[in-house]
Amino acid sequence: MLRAFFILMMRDIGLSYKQGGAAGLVIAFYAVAISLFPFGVGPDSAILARIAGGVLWIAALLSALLSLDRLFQADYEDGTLDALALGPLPLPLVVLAKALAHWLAMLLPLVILSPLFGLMLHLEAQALPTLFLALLIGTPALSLLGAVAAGLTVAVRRGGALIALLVLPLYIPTLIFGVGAVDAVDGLASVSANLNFLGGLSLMFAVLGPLATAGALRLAME
Amino acid sequence: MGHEFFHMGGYGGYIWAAYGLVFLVLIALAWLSWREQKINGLRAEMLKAARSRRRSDHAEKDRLETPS
Amino acid sequence: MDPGSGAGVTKFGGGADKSLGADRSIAYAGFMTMPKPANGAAPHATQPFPHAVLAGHDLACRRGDQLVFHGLNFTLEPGEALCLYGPNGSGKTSLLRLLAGLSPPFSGEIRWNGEALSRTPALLREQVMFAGFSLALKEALSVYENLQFWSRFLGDGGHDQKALMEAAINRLGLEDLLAIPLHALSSGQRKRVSLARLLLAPRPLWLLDEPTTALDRDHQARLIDLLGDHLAQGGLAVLATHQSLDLPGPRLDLDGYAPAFDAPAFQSPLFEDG
Amino acid sequence: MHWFANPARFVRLADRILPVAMLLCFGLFATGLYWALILSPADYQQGSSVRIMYVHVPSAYMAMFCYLVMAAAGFSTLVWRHPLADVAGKAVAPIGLAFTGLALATGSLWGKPMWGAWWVWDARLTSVLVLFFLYLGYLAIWGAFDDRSKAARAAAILALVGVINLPIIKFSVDWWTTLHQPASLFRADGPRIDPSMRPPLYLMLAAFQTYFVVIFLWRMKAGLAALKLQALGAMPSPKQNHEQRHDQHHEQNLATRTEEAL
Repeated sequence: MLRAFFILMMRDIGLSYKQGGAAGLVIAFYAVAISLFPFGVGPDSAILARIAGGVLWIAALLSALLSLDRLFQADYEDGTLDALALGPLPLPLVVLAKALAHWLAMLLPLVILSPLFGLMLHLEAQALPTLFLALLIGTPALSLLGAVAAGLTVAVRRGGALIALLVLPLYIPTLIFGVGAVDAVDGLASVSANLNFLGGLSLMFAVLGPLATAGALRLAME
Repeated sequence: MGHEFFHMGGYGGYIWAAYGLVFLVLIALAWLSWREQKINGLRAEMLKAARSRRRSDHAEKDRLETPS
Repeated sequence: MDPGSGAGVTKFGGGADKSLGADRSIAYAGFMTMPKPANGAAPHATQPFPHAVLAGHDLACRRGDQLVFHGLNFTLEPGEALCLYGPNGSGKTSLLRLLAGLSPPFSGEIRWNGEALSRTPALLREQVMFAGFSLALKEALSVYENLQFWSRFLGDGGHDQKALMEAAINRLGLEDLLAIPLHALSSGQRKRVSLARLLLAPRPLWLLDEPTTALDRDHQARLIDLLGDHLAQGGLAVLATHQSLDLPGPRLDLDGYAPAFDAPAFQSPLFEDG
Repeated sequence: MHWFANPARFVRLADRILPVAMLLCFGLFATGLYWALILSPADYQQGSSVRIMYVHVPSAYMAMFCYLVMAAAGFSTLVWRHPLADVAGKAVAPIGLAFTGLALATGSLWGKPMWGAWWVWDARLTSVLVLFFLYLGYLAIWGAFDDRSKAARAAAILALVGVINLPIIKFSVDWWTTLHQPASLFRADGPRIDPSMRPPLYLMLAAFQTYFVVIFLWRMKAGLAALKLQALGAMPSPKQNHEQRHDQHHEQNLATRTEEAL
């Protein structure tokens, strides 16, 4: 069982770096989206430093959103989803494997690059480790919750736009605690409280997300 | 009393805007819902009546065709 | 490429030696040399499947608001293949999906060894191999990578997993296509790769949706041969097809089960006017 | 729940409840409005603009109430696969959306005179804003599927995921507002409600509640009739001969003509 989980996850990671996959595009989008803000807000480093946490998190949210609609759609269209549902792995675990593959392939690179972009936005140096840690703990929730919306819209024509409407309101707690952790570095609030909430959210969605997504996929395969 | 009622201590504009909007929306929603259930109800009755009438026609037709 | 030493189309394969060109070791672009199987016969040919009966009682299927068929009954014994015939849209694919447990029947019951599928949805999960119209293969991957994924995903990691895959490649004559990415293959070749998936893990019930389409005469013969072997081992198969396949087992024309105007199955309790 | 199960029985029950509920609704609105607009004193601090509270608080309350009803309908759709629950989910969503919109509008109309801003990022108002997006998502899912029973179950899944997240969103928004507004203008539990203001507020709440019952029952009847219509209308089958198909067609335009007549 665990073997099948790991094999499916590795296949998905491999696929997202193949020419059809979008991993490279998502990372490029993250970079471009972040560098747009200075043009909009102005190059003044004081302003940029203040909003850096928010910019980095919102860019991560949008990057996750970008890659969600192909999460199940590709497998649904070429019949792989039916075969996976009849495989040794129960459907919620198939969903968990694919969501983790999405996180590893698409979001982990962003987390690793984020300190670099933090510097670009004049984020003060001692906030960078917290930024990295917050993104590391918080972004799995983006994949796991995003999988629910992807599952719901898999059988829907042009479901991509619908995913944003379904999932962004649900991303708000992750965004608040994520940016809260980065902003809390200046001592006003406690960093660890925010990080605990972030971790709690990711763990909760790791359990609830796949159950809801499995239900949605079963619906689509009916 | 009338003048004060509408003036509402200077906030009349906001108060009446709020109450007006609320009741406008509530009444619109009520009318739409009432109309929808009326129409659907009528159409369902119509369809059911027509269907049972036609089924009885079939029964009638079958009875006539069978050689007595 | 010689079609192998199998003598023409044998209906009842019996576990006889089916070494289709097994003696040739496969050099595959220097990437990997597949070992020659020791006894030449496909390894899974030896262990017969446990006895299992598939039955459908008064099955009805709904697509959108339309009833596709209703009042359908059948029983399938081990070693038999149920061939489904009927015009397009008569519900052949829908019935296959019902049997695979992918979608629930509108009414009626599917029993596997007497046990109802609706009560334990996962009952058939490791018993079924479903080859639907879409082939469950990834265009970006090569034939070998596709088969390797399914072999390792479906298999239990045992030592015979490698041999099963090698036998599958032999039976469908894919030796020379292994390195080619799927998008470069013809639909016939892709169909053969999808059919090779059936052999990657021993599963008693095969559900095949028009398996013979896009196959040339030679490979259709191989498919019949393959099915014969599977049935000979006590396996079961349900095929949706337009060709009359010479396989043991019942035939079912779905056109006879389309609902009349006031199909009883449709009068769900929802509308009795209490 | 089972006795309730048969739609025809539900419609008969609804027809018995409706007149009583409508009467009650008018009565409550009449007394509530009279009390709220005339009898109750202006707040010494906010002046008369506090009267907007008598419509703002009930709207916000009903917005949340409708979402909980939607989640309950979703739960029974998924667990008991009940057609009545599908119709209920679809019936209550527009009502909830309307109440959420009203809560936001009245909140803004209340904020402007008191704090000079049309929109205040206060904890409760922000939560209602997020609730508004959740409703939009729910209705968008209903619109996205053409098969009715799939749409109902997909929407049910979304409603359940939403209702689980609601307290988390509420908590995170409160956390976020207290963080950025140490002295919250709009205290978390709302402006101090003077005892003399309670009766009209409760009356207005009751009025909104009975209004909900009336509209919900109407929309349920409409939904059930639509379901029956679809089932009766969708009876043609390949076996049907030409003559039956002609009748079918005749009935269809008979029905549409009645719709114009209304």
